[in-house]
Amino acid sequence: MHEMATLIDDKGLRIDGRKVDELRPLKIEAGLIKNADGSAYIEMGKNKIMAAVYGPKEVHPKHLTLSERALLRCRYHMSAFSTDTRKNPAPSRREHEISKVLRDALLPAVLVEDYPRTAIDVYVEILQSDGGSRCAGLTAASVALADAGIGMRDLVVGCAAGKLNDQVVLDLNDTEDKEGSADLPIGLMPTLKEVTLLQLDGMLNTEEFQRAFDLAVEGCLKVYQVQRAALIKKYFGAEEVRQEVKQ
Amino acid sequence: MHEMATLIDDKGLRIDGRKVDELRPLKIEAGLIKNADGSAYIEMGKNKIMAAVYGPKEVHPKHLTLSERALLRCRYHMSAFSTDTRKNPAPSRREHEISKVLRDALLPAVLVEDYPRTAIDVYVEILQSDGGSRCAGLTAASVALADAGIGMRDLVVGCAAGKLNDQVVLDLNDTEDKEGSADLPIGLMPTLKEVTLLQLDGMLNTEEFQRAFDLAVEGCLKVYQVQRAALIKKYFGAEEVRQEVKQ
Amino acid sequence: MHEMATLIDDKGLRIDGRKVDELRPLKIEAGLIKNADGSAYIEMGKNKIMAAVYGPKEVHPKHLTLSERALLRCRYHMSAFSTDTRKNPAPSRREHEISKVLRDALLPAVLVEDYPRTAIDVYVEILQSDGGSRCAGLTAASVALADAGIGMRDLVVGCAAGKLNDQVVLDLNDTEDKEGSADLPIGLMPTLKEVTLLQLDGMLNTEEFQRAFDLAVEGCLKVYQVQRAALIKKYFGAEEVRQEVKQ
Amino acid sequence: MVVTKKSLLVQQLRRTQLIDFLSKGKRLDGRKLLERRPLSIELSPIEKASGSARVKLGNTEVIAGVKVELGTPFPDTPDKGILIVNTEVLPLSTPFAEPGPPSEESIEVARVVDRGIRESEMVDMSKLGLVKGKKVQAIFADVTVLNHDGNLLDAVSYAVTSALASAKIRRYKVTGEEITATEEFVPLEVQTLPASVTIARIEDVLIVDPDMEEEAMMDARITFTTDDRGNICAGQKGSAKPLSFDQIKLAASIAREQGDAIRDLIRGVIA
Amino acid sequence: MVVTKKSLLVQQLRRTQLIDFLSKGKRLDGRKLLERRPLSIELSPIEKASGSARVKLGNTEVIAGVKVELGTPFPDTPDKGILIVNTEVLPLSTPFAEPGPPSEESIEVARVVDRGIRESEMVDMSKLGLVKGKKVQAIFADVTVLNHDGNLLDAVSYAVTSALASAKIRRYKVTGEEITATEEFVPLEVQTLPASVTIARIEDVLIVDPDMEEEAMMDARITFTTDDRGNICAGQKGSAKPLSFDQIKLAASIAREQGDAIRDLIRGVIA
Amino acid sequence: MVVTKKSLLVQQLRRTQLIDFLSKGKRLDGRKLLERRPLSIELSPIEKASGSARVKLGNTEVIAGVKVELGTPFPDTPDKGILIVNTEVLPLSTPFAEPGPPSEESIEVARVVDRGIRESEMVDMSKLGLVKGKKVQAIFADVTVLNHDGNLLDAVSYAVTSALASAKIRRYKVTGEEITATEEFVPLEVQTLPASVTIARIEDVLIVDPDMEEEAMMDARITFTTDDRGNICAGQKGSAKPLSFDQIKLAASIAREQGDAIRDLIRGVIA
Repeated sequence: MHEMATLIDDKGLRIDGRKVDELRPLKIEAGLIKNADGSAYIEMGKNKIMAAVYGPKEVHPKHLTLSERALLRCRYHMSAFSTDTRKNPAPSRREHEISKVLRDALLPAVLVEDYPRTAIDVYVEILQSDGGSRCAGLTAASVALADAGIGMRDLVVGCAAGKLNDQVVLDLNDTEDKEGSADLPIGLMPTLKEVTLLQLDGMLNTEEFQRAFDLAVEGCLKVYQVQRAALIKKYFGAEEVRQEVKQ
Repeated sequence: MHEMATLIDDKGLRIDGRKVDELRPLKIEAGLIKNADGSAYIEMGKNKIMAAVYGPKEVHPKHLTLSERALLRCRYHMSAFSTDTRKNPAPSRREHEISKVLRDALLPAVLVEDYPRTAIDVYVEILQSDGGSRCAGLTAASVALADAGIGMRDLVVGCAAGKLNDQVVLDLNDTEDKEGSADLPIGLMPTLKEVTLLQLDGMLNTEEFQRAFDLAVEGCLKVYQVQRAALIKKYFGAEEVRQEVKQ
Repeated sequence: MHEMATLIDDKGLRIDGRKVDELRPLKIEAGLIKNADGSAYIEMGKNKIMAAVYGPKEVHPKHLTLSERALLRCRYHMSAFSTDTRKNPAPSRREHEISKVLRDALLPAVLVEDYPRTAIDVYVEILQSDGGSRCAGLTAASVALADAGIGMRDLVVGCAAGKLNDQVVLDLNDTEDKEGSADLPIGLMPTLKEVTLLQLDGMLNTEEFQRAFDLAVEGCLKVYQVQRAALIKKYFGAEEVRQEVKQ
Repeated sequence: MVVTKKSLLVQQLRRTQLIDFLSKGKRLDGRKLLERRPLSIELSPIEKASGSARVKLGNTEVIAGVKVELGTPFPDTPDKGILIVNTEVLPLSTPFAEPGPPSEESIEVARVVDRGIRESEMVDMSKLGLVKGKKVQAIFADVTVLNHDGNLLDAVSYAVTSALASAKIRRYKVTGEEITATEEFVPLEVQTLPASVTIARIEDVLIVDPDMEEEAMMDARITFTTDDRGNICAGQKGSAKPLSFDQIKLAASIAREQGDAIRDLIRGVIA
Repeated sequence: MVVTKKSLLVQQLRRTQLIDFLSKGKRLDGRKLLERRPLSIELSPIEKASGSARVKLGNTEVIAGVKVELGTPFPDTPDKGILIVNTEVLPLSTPFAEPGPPSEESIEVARVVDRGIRESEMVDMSKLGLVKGKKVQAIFADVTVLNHDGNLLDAVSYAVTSALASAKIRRYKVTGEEITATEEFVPLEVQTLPASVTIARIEDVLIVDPDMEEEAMMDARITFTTDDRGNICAGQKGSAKPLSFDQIKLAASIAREQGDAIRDLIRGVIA
Repeated sequence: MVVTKKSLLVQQLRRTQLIDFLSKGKRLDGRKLLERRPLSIELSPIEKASGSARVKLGNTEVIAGVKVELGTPFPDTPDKGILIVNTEVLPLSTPFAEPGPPSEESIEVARVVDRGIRESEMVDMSKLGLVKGKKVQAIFADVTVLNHDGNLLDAVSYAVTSALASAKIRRYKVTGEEITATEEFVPLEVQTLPASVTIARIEDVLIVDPDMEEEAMMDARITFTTDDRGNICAGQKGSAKPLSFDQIKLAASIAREQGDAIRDLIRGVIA
């Protein structure tokens, strides 16, 4: 990939005015889909994503039933209007891959062994896409699972780091993702400090990889604060959130 | 839609020479598909349509079985050679919609509660299409159901009215359907005087809607005479038909 | 089909130097796919084909189970890189037809009645295609079935004859198949002398058909020697093969 | 088709209760017979779309997004643009949907809404032609269903109408057969605001805007879409039982009247 | 694959009866061993098609319709037209078909009939070229099966041959690369009439034109398509059991002979 | 997802045995923890392809074939060629695959290998442009899996890299917008050799190149693809359990080191 000279200006600011280690504006809200057992809405930059969870419930088709644990299924899907040019609504190979990656990223956190012979379906719908939609979708999906009351070892948070003009930066937006030279999305269980998602797309040397990884972890921990606040707000009301955030 | 000046000439006649409240030539015959439990063939204008019924029979796949009534399924399908330019044989969205509308139009007439845990499959094949193929298909499907000996509250008849050059007319042919400004197909149970299908495609003011609706009902009642005659002919022979028609 | 003057030169030799009744170079090897219950690899001219057999095994989906015999399934498939211009990996109508024809050609030889309520799956993958891939695939599939230890009345061998410049010739290659005027692939149970596959594509008069048929049978019997040798080599080692071939 | 998970007995008891309520002119959620659920419209939630609207009709919630692309005209209308309405009932939105190709319900909803837009001539398609027979603007109005609590058809209708009425589309300069995209965006001109109103019959009672529970128990359903001048431009009967002549006429007049109220609401939002 | 619903015992009894009949030179429906079912051909039932034919072979009934469109030639035959045969075994036609993509049987029937038409050079494809490498006429012969009572392959063959032989196609004027459609329609020239004949083997007996019940009990099946001069232009063996060398040669000579009778019948109809 | 047919009890015993082996630094097949299975590469088994390679990694065996066609560039890269990696896990290759659309595993493998090729800039796509915005060379690297015994991802990576690095492609002459195919074939220039290395975690032990049995028992999997200069150009974590920070860093350094060994081997073969 070629890089535009202007991705980071001489003051160290990025095209949207952020510093290299700054997240985009972030907003998470739990419980918006009335029909679902759990749901969450996230805005992260221009990403607008809805996640919903149905389950634990009977498995259809039955032959997929697992006798010792829940079957966790995940579907990442983009609305036709979510991208700059219209997206064909049929799922692409990219959507199939991300669906798998998100399932693998949620599995370590969900206590699937507590729900044998059931299915837990996680839907992540990208209403508007920006860079990092899989990370934001992962963050939302984990809130939706918690909102559904499903037992979890830990939440899962997603955040990416990447490389622009040879600098390692946090949380790439769409333009940065396209023009930059690497993107490293990770998924983290923030309390357990374990990684459940990692992908890399781009070129990083040893040292850059190390720095990008550490920065993405830092980003995850920041996102985690907002994620917790959303759940506290849903279950304990606004007052507690303020207290929480102050602490 | 724009309208051609010539759809109704100064003598009040339409492009095929009909009066505004006149049906196209109509022919119905029952029992032509040997393998089917019931069948009917209809010609209405240039429409040539075969309907067949299989059932009541076991439900496949089994999980669709209804414990209190028959599962009525309907498939409206156009042969590749049925249209002016070749039609792709894979079912279009239009065919899917009409399949649903026809099923909903037949359901009120069929005594589905008399056949619990069974399936009744209705196939409507458009061999040649003209305006009003869904109405003609509905008329044929209901004859095929009767021919299959399936209990019914009433027959169902289909006929459309529409608007040409600001006049409300009966039973639009293909050109009239395309060039006219409204098409109102209805499905009627003629004895019970109840409506089981209604669609509207075009622009009608209150009074036009009223007149078009009444005219379509009248058309249905005319079609009903031919429909009855076809069943009488099949089951009682030609002599009775003549008597019947005279009365 | 038009014919190029040069398909057979004035010495009676074909474009690849063969005589009219000569097979292309042929090589068969059994047992290359480790995961399969039986497998075989064949090269016949430029054809490179892998066949594998899985079974007898449980039938999925269950409703296909046959109570008195094994369900024999066959899938002929071409790799995307197997043809001159890239082939779309989704199975074509041609592949569907050949899959059926190969299944019908293997069925008479397999003792399916010895394996009731099971499935036997035969996969034929065309890695590189030349004329006569269905015949070579059939030959390989029958070796793979034998390699899987499945009971058979006889092996099945495939070979084609055809017509070039009004001459009947054996075993057409790709160019000959395209430029020639007839292709007659047959499948033979060589010991029982019974025909399990026959297709004809092209124009043959009575006498030509007779000669082409006889020539194809001769070809099959030659291929059978190589087929037997491959199985003997696999099960008794190289020494026996040499003895066998000498006899 | 919607199937509830409740036992047969519970369903029958609930139906008895519903009929009792209806006979007293009330509904289970407290509405009057001809009362719609609260309708809220948020404009432009999707900045990347040319126009968009998020509609809540009670607990039914959908988002419509409009995208405009260059396309080839249909052979029989070489100088007209293209408009395609598409609806996806996501498995996200209801316990009853399955991933896979669009359901029968999705297709019906999209096609009826499409007819309302098209037949009302809301958008003057002849203004979307660029090079006759070769290039036109193609408008895609895609709808994502977020929560399906009944009467999807009306919610989708309001969302698509609002998204189109508030859309801004790129201007093109055409010289001969050459098309140049400008950076100027102009409002998509709309000639009328079609609005659909769905009426359900349960026994002999007509109610407006059935919710999911009422849909599961309704006998018949009829939808009429009307335009600014009170013309009916689309109609669709559905469900397993018939309607009488009088019920149809009554439904048409209810649809005309409530259509005006809905248009006023939409007009207020897009103003 | 055709499966009958009868119990195993009934099937075995029926098979015993059939073999007994065959040993006496008779068939269950009274035909002789090499006797075809009555064949009737109605020309042009579909006015909207360029050519069409409705064929009844006993109770097997199909309609073929020919449509001609402008298309792009295949890269390896830039100056030749295109001919595609397609068959749909509709669920309308048999208790055993299912809606969905074309079945194995549909594909086999269409491909064998297609080979017979193509290899016999019935239609001179080089006359259908318009602009080399760019535009040709594409002939679609689509077949709808109305009632499937066995031996679909022959019924489809006769329908397609009849529909093509009676087709009238539009003339085009070509000036350089410009193509102008005229309002003149000319008969599609045909060079021969291919006709397929299907022979079934049950035990050691060969019979012609098996009906559905015989197909369910047959051991092997072989089809040969012949042209006016008695050449064989397509062949296809099917079913689960083998054929001997002699059976194949006998079948080929039966097919040649009966092919002539069928051609006479078709010629009489299209005259 | 891979499912073994063994009973639960047998699986647990086998897992206990495996963990015991690993604790002693050994693996069930006798390998050391960080030892790959024997890798053999046969170049050009498919003469009809522009480049091809047959790779055996232990008992995992795949064939990659490269085809080059003329295509239209993507709108956002009008002067660059196209490269598409596609993998088919055939039912031929494993008792667990089913015919049908590409499985989740096929898609993941193809996409990760594709990213490694693309991000390493192995092929200079700008050299494959022909007429800006109109015509480019499109490279298809298709992979057929013959025997799946685990770690498909690495086997496919080595096969695609080898097939591309040994490919010869047709030269085109471009004059203005006219493209003429020459009969000259030139080696496809490659700028680096990307190589993926897959590491599995079973309990706390990292092993390289898991075979099918180890894959069935592994807790987590991570793949890194590196280039000639030791840069990491693609990464992918998989499987149902997490990895610690240290495990990730260790895996990255193992991948870099073993990547060099693999590149040496590939270089030796294509020399």
